Amino acid sequence: MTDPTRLDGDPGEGILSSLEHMDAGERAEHDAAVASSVAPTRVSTVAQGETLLAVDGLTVRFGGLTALDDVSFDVKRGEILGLIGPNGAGKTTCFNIMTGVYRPTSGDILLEGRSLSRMKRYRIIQEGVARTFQNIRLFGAMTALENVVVGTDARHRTSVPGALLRLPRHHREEKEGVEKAMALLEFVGIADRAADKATALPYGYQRRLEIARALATEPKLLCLDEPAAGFSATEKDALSELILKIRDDGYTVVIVEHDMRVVLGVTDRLVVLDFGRKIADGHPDEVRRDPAVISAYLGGAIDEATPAVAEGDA
Amino acid sequence: MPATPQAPDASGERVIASVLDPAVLTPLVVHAQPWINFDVGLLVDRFWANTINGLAYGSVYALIALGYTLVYGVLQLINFAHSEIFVIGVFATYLTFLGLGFQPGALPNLPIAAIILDLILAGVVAMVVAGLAAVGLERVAYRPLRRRNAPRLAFLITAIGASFAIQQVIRIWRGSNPEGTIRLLPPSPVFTIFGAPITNLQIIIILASLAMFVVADQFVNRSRLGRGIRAVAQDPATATLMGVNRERVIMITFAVGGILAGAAALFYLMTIPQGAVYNGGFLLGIKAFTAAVLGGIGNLRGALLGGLILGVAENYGQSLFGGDWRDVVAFVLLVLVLMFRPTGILGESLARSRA
Amino acid sequence: MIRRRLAAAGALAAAVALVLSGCANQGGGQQQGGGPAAGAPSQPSDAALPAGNGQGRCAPGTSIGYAGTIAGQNAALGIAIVNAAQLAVDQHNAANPNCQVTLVRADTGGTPDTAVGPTTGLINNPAVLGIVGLPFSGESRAMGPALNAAGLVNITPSATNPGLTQNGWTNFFRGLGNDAVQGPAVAGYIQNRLNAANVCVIKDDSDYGIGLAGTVTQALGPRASCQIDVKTNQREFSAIIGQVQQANPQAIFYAGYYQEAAPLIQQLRDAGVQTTFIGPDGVKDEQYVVNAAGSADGTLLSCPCVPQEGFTDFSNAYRQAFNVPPQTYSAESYDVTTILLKGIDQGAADRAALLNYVRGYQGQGLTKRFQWGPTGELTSTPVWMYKVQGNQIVTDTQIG
Amino acid sequence: MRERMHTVSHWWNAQSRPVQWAYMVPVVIFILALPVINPPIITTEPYTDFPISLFNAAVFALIAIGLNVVIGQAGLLDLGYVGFFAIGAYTAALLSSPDSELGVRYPWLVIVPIAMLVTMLSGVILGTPTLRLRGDYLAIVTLGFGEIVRLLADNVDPLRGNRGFQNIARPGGDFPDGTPIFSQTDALGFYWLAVIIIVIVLLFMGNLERSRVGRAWIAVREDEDAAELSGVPTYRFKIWAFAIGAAVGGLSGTLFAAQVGYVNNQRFDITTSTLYLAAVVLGGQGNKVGVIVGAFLVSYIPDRFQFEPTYRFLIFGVALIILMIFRPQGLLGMRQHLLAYGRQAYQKLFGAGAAVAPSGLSASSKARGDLAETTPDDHAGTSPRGGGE
Repeated sequence: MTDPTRLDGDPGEGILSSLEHMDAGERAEHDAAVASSVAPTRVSTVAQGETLLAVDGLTVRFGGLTALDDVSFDVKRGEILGLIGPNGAGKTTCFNIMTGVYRPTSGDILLEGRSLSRMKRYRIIQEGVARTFQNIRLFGAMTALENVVVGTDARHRTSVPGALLRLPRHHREEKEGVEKAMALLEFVGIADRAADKATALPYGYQRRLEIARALATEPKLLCLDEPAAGFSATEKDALSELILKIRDDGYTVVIVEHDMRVVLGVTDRLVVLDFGRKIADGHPDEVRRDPAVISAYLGGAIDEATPAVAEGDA
Repeated sequence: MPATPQAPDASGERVIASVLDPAVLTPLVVHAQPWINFDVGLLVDRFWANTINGLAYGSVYALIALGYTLVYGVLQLINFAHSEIFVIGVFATYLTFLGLGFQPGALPNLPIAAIILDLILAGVVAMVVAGLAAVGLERVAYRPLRRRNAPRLAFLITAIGASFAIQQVIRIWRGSNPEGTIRLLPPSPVFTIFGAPITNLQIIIILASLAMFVVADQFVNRSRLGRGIRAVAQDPATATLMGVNRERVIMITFAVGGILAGAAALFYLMTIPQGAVYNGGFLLGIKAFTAAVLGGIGNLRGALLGGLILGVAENYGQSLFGGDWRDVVAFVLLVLVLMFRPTGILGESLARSRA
Repeated sequence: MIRRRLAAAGALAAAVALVLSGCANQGGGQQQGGGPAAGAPSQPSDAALPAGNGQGRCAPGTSIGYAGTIAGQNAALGIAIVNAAQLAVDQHNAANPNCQVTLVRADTGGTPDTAVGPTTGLINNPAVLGIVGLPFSGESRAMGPALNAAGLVNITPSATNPGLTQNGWTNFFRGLGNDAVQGPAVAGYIQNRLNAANVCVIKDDSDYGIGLAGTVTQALGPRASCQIDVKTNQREFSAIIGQVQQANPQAIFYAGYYQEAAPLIQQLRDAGVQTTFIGPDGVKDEQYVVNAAGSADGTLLSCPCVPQEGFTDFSNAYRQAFNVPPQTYSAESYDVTTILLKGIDQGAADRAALLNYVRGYQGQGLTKRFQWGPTGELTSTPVWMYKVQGNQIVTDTQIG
Repeated sequence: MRERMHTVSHWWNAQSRPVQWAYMVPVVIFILALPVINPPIITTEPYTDFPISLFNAAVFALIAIGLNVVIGQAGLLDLGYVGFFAIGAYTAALLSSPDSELGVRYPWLVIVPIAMLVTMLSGVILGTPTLRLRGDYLAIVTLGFGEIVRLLADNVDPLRGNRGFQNIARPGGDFPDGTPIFSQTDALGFYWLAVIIIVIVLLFMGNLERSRVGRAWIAVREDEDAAELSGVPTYRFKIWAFAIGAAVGGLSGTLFAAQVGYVNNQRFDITTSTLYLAAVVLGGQGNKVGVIVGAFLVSYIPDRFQFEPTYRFLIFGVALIILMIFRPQGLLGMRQHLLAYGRQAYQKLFGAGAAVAPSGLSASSKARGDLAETTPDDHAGTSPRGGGE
């Protein structure tokens, strides 16, 4: 079967309608084709299961407040790592450092051995760390498809003169980008609203669209910031399924999430932060039983009311 | 170049010092040698006189800048027509002078108490008229847009339209020549600081402006209405939920801005009695807006500081480079300050000004 | 409730102010008018007036145009000109039942780019036989080639840049002396009569100010020891005053207009600078005296124009028609409009004829004797010095 | 009214691009013929020359197209755009006027690329330090830049201040009857040239819009942080927006200078800058056709009321307020196509018959998984701005 998302040829009745008439086998074949066309193509210097991202002695201070205090952990290629902790523990700060929103006071972050902490933000994304946002931040005036194509542009090289004069590279990349974006929309399950403005999408679609946009940059590491926030139980299950599907497609995922069902359902390993310090790191089942973690979460219930200084997004 | 003498206003002066730093200016000056003066001697000689004059003139900038900053704080709107509110204030002052029987060209021969009373009366009329005009402007040009949830730039365009309209109405009504000069109080030196004479006018204007500023600052920070203003500035949605009447707050904000512009109008006309002309607000408005941004727009104290710094810096710049570089100095100063402090010198918002 | 009361009080105050101001304004106006100062030459008895002999005949619809600013920036100067032109046309039409001339107004906005459309409108209007304008040198430069190509006679009542007559235009005439005439005369006066060895030349950024300051500075040579620049619309001069105080000159020449000169002289005098202050025709205006509010006394004013205080008929008629006294260049505009009207009255029925008429014109006007050389400059331009005395502009002496 | 406009835009979007272009041809021909037809009521004559008025409107439109890149697409509030226009005009003056100290007389066609390059460079020079500023701070800095450019023209001797430059080069060529095509008083040639330039610039702008460049600009406008964290080099693309906007401003400056034949320091003030802004916002920022309509109105209204000079700017000011109150989103709403292969992609997804207008209305009634029912047809061409910011 040909790749379903190629633009060439007669559109006919369209992909979405033709899906209707497929039997289960054809459907599985179609889905596999979609999955393979969104799988990462970048060569990684790191083998499966080896350290992809190393967080090394990370310390962040805002004025007198220490948001992260000498935090170190690794992310292995191909795993789903959960980053958890009570409110104000420094999870989002950690994400913000990983994606260059803040700069660390000391310590470093290394992706495949290369330091990210001095890199410009967009360079970090191009290097391979993509993220979604706790409070959804889509480009409201763009369609869903266009939003995802913006993600693919991170890997494109068309220059401004090239776009102005429509040089061959522009055509090639435009085509590739759109094809990839269509596949991604199908992959995350929102292709039916591809032509809608992002702001017009239902909430769940917007979350999935953010994931599709992040995946479009072909990340070596995908960071999901509370992707299940505001979801119903069914939606959470569907999301867990999607996260696993993403990992199975060859991506490495770090997830910050409060919902323990999602966390325990998908992660291979957990890192627990409390008051900016790492208090546990290991398999979810071990971590659950860790007394330090239990006491942190009990305390966390009390701390719920304290302002989460470091949790803000930008 | 001799060291810039130490000035009391530390934070402000530091900025000026960096602007006047020869290392910053040398390339510019060397390059521009044929067209630009560089008279350090004059700058030093006139330092104190320039400072005093600059503070007095800067007070007028500051009072107008407060209007920009208040409206900006509450609505995130550059009220481009604010300069026209100021002009309305100038004409209100002038017409009150005429109404009180003063004649253009002649110097009044009245006891000082009567003159001060007349000035206060004119100031009150100007403040009331400008305040009402500001509220009227808000009703006509902004409120309909707010009702329609217009994008921010739409407000800018109605502001420009209103600015044109007000200017033209004044021109058609009063003609395009400046009004004949009415001067109630000629300046006379009262004492000197480091050889720089300080006139009665300058003392009145600086003190009265500071008083106006303190009143406005206290109003915004201490009164119940002021709390409403700050609440709306911080978070309009929550403020509305908490029972703050947003429309009323906006109206009051415009009124306060207009009243301050009215006071500025009186002080301006006292300093520059030839200033009553239909397009006289344009440059002042731009400068005042610049001052507001310089200090940190949305911040009352920033507006005051920005106005004073701009007034002083313009005078230094004029002495240093020549009169035709005055406005260039103002804008270059702005660019330089924003380069190093991207949200102005004080850089807070109205909402957090007392945090 | 409070709001309503406040609004009412405000409206009342505004209304009172309005009524009072209306009265006061009229009062002020009459007072300013005054009579001619003693010793001023009276209106030339042989001055050409727009009414003519009442025997003018012309085709219905015959028009002359005014091209210049009416509503844009610097509109004041344009309005002083267009009003005087309108007055001349109205007087002409009242006296000549068989020749009703229309004044077509084209608002150029005073800037070169906005001048193109309206002026071209005049050029393309075949009824327009001649043009009064354009007031500013910039727009005159921009439109000169087109007006010349159209053969449309064009008399400017106010553009004084010497370069305008050096473009080879055959249709361009200047209704007043240019800067090159006035500058040396003023310099001579400063040198010989005032014996000032040390002169500050202050100029604004207008074409007029720059040109005039240039000729004066050149003629003064090393005596022009300090040069100071101000901006159009500037009203605050404290830093300028500092420069003057440091230079400590024996005379100050200001090249610019009265709008800036009035606050400048006031602030100079306030600061205790009592140096002799000399201004050009752009400053020689009743408004200068009024706006300087007492500080103008003793100011010397040069002008390439015959003393004007005696033109009471013109001044009164102007004041009656427009409620303000005539201003800078009003009289020049009145004179040049009169010349165009005379040409039409005497049978010039197309552009070429009117152009020819103006080219050969010789005659006395209110402001001076009009006769043009081949380039369009007046053949003789007397320069007079005036001075402000007791809040009146009085004639001092002829200086060139 | 609104409904009808949406039907029209829906129909329009359903047409293929070549068909759209085919429809555009007669429109462009009509626009070109306008000064020749000289329609009554619309004409500004006899008070001001109609072709010149149209030429000025066309220059205004070109400026608005350039400014739209900066404001409408990249969302950067530029209040000093007139500075670029001035730099373009002065470059033309310096390179071709006999008054210039450079002493060269280049033909207009040589001047145009040089002027565009110079303005582009000045856009980069202005943008490099300032584009790190956000929102209104950028606005005031650009306003300052515009003023600085004007004041330099005032103060720097070789730029001749108010005296200005005469006899600036025009393009050559004669009509069959021997009169020059490009002259000051017969603006027909210049008007046609301006319209053709607008069409070409629009084509290029369309190319940019449907590329990563256009998407980067819109992304910056919508959410700058999110854009950067999605891999958009925001700063670089903002500078590009400034540079490209500036180049178009410079191009219009040369066109203006050539037609008037004279440049001095008047007309490059803040008021002019705000009028440019008014053109963009009035027409509908982010909509290329919209800004052209806006520019036409802003330039045309004062000309049309030339017969009443005393009141024309009052009328203009009141008209601005009224138009803005009744169409706060601009006369035509924001509208953009950001994908070079968007049409094909949407058709591939939804079938050959699908219209491909990006839509804004949420089809909330539709079940989320209901693939078969959901084609963009159902809700295409609705509210242009989506659900808000």
